[in-house]
Amino acid sequence: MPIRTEPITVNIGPQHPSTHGVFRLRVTFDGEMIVDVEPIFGYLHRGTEKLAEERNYTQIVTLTDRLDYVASMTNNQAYCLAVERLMGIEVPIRGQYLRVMAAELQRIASHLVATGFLLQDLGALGTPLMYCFRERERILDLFEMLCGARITVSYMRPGGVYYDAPEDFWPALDRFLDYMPSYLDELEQLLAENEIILVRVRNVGNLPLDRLIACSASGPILRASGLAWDWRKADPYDVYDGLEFDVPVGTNGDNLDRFWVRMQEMRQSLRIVRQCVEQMPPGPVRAELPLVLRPPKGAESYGRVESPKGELGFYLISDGGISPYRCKIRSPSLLNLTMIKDLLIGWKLADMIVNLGSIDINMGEVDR
Amino acid sequence: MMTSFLDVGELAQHIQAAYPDSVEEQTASHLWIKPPLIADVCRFLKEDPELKLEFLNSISAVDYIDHFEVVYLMTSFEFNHSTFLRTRVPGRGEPEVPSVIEIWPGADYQEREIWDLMGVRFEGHPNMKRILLWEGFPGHPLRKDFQDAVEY
Amino acid sequence: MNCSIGPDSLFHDNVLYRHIYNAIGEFIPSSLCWLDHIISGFLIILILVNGVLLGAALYVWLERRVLGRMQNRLGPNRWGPFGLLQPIADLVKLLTKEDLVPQGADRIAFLMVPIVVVFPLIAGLAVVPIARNTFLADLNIGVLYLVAITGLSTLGIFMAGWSSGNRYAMFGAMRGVAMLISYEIPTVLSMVGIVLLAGSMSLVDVVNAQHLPFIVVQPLGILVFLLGISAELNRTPFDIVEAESELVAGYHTEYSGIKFALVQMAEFGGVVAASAVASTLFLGGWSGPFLSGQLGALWFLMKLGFFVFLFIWIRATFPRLRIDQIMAFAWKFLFPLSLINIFATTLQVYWLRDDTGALSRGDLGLMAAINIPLALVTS
Amino acid sequence: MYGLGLAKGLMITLKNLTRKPFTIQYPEERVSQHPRFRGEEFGWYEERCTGCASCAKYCPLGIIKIVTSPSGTAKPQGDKYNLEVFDIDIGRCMFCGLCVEACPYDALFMGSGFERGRYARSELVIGIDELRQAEKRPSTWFRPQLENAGYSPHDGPPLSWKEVGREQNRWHQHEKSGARINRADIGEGRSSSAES
Repeated sequence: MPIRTEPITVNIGPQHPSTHGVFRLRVTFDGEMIVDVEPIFGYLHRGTEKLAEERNYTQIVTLTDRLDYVASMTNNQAYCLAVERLMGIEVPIRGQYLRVMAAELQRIASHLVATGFLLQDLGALGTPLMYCFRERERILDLFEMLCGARITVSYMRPGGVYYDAPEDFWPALDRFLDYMPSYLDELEQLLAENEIILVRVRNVGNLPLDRLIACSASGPILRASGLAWDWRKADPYDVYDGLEFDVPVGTNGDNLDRFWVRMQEMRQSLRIVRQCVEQMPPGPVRAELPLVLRPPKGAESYGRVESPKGELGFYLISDGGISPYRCKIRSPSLLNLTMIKDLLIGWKLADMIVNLGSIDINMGEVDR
Repeated sequence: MMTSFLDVGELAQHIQAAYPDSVEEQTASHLWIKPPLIADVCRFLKEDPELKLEFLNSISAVDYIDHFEVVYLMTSFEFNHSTFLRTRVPGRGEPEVPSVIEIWPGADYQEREIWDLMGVRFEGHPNMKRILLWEGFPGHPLRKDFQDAVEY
Repeated sequence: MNCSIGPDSLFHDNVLYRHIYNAIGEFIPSSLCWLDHIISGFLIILILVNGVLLGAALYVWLERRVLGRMQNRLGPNRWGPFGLLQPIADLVKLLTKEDLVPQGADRIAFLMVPIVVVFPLIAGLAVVPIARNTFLADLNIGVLYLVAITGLSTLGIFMAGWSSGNRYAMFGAMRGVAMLISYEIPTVLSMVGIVLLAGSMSLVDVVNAQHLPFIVVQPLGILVFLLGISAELNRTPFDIVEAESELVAGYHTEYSGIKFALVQMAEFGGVVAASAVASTLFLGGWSGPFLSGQLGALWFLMKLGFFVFLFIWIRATFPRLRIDQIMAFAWKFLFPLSLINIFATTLQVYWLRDDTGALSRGDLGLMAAINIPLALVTS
Repeated sequence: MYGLGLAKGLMITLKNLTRKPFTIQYPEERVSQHPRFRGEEFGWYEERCTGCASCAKYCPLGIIKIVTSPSGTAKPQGDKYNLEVFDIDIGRCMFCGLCVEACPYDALFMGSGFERGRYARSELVIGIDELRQAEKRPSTWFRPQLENAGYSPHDGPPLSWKEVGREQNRWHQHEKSGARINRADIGEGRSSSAES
């Protein structure tokens, strides 16, 4: 005789150790099994799009810092690309290289956070997280050298970057580049062969590719499911055209693949940074532009980058004034969350946390 | 290899062939589809073997005071091309556009967000409620005539 | 009424008790020797309770320091030398906190939980010998007593989860009951091998029987015991009962103030207790070269420290398993392993024991030679 | 053999146990602060400031409040305006540094401090007197001349207004020689911004 059971609804979040920000999930459980999920967000909604309509084009750079606050550089880059396309600005080559270099360092930092938190969600009590944060700290130190801030960098400007890197930045970067691969090896050693981690992530949270494409998912989760689609390759911006790097692709689209893709992308990013350092020509870093930009009336542009989370796009429409008429932000985290029901329903509570961690959302970007 | 944008003239002809009288207006760079047909045209673009625009990058809405414009950006992975598709919805009330959620489930949150912030309804969306703001929030903040509350 | 602790007295072997009894006896007339017994008993309990508390406090400090260093942090280092007074500061903080009882809670059960979880821990430690003839109580059913009394903590966990009126706590409690009962079985079975070897359930006899540490004679036993006991203590990789990233704090989500302190103490004290039991059962407790007699307590502490470090080390490194994997691990891996262990040990003891039932060092060595390859093959 | 991966993990943590901790014990030790660090207590050089309020206009949050009044002194000397209020509400400041970028006269610099915990938000407003009296340890953010001089805000001495100028500008030479800034030297167009 089957036992009569009742589903139980649990509110996970907005304050919960592993919802990655103020994210709330109303989950219905049947025992440990998830039968229904309803995501609720908006707790961090700051109205960035509305604020952007009241700021001038340079001031908006400071707003973009706060979207995905673990990857401010790529946010800056996406926005600056959109403004440059809006006005037809040509960025000096050195400026482009500096932007790519900073963005790739930021990608490493962001992936370190993603990996660390994935393992934290697995229950590893902070040890891998601490190691990841230790390395991220070195990157943030580099950013502080570069632009005086660690998280909310505001480094890039429409037309380039705000200023060239200081002289002592280059030796510090070299030291970092020499050191980082050995650390990645260590991290892989700690994690990639650990049987407990493998049984927890292998074949858990599989996402089929066709569903991902239909759901507008992008970034590492798309690549983990087997599609080698990277906007840096498909639609090269800045100097990515002249740089060599591979796009790591997974096969199963499970948590292990997503984790593996991020690990490989960190190595590729290191490769890109190294190439940037070697190829960087001298010259100006910022196009000669007035302080207050006025794009032509009716112009519109879509600037996008491959941010650590996926395709980050800014859709700008100008009305000829000093601030955009409309600034739409296509945030990868929000669109990747569309998958949430496929990702969570049918798995256990413990897997739910890991699956959620593996798509690496950032609430600053989801709610904007 | 850059992502190329489809030529608007050719695209318009292509669409006209399948859905005559669906194009409202076209300029050198812009293409407007009549609002009631937008979902059908989107489905056509997604399934057409020559275009295969299977990936919906984003949906955004713009408030032009006398009308709203809903802008779709879609990409084909196979041919690496994308296109913008626009539709104009007149009126200041709660204008309606057919939802594309059946075609791209990824439109779900974006359509809800547009309803929340811009006040454009999407017909056929199963869960058309506010997403970022709370139920009962007065007005739609991204509209140009939205008045800020005096004090928060 | 004979009050002196003579050779045939129940307490004769217990040096600790005898010393206390004799010291108090100086001030009490011999006609009131029953009073002497009562006071000595109370003092023994006082030593036990405070020893456990102190051990738990020290353990908390050690765990935080070692975890910190393993994560390239420092851990608490501000209050006192090397931060040694940190647990006291924590305790003061928790004592001064508001003592909350949630509205939906079952008040009586909720308030009883800290007592229920702390009691088995303290009572269980009573039978562990600290040095030669130094123990708080020598029960001839020591091992059985330990198993019985520590099984009680499951009740505490379930009471906490049920009475909190919190769904996270409920989840933790349900997981806890399922897991702890499953792991009780291999843990107990792994102790059976020890009992077979020692021929006695008394922990004092177990130590005396270890001419060779039982860890080499019972490699499977220690494996099963350590895994089982870390599951029962809710340590990683089996800490699904608390599962910080999933269930906030599991069964003690709603506990605050001094109640939280007691629940935590039971948990951390549990590790000390488990290490004490493990070092007694498998590493020979106080016995060891160089140090003899009462100084054997140093050996005991060192072995205890080894196990404590092992627990912390594992906690720092491993993530957590999922509930179904944990259950499968218990039933499909640990349970058969413990049965193999008992079977092999039984046969060996049957063939090797002498007329008195005792086993010599040579016999144990032979058994080790058989059992270590067996463990490598089966595990 | 099952468990080798686990053993590897254990070895990594053991290796890290012997490493030096990464933590920095803040009040006793400090992280080496980079010269471009954007911090609080802005370096404001009154001698340079014309009260043009470019910084206030450029601030994305509008937290700089400037009130000026006609000074009544002779125009040729350039003292057209008296600054009465120069408030920076750093309780809302996000240290983006755009105000510094906007200042046409190099009168405003980012500071290098970061220890301004207060009990009330009102205490976080830096007023004109505080800006005047503050020890000026300007950050080199957007001020290449400081960087070229190898100046470090953290351990360098406080700088006076004569030492922080732009080398390439002609009027800076005047400044150095002790003369008051002659507006005519600065170039056309600049003085118009002072009037707005």
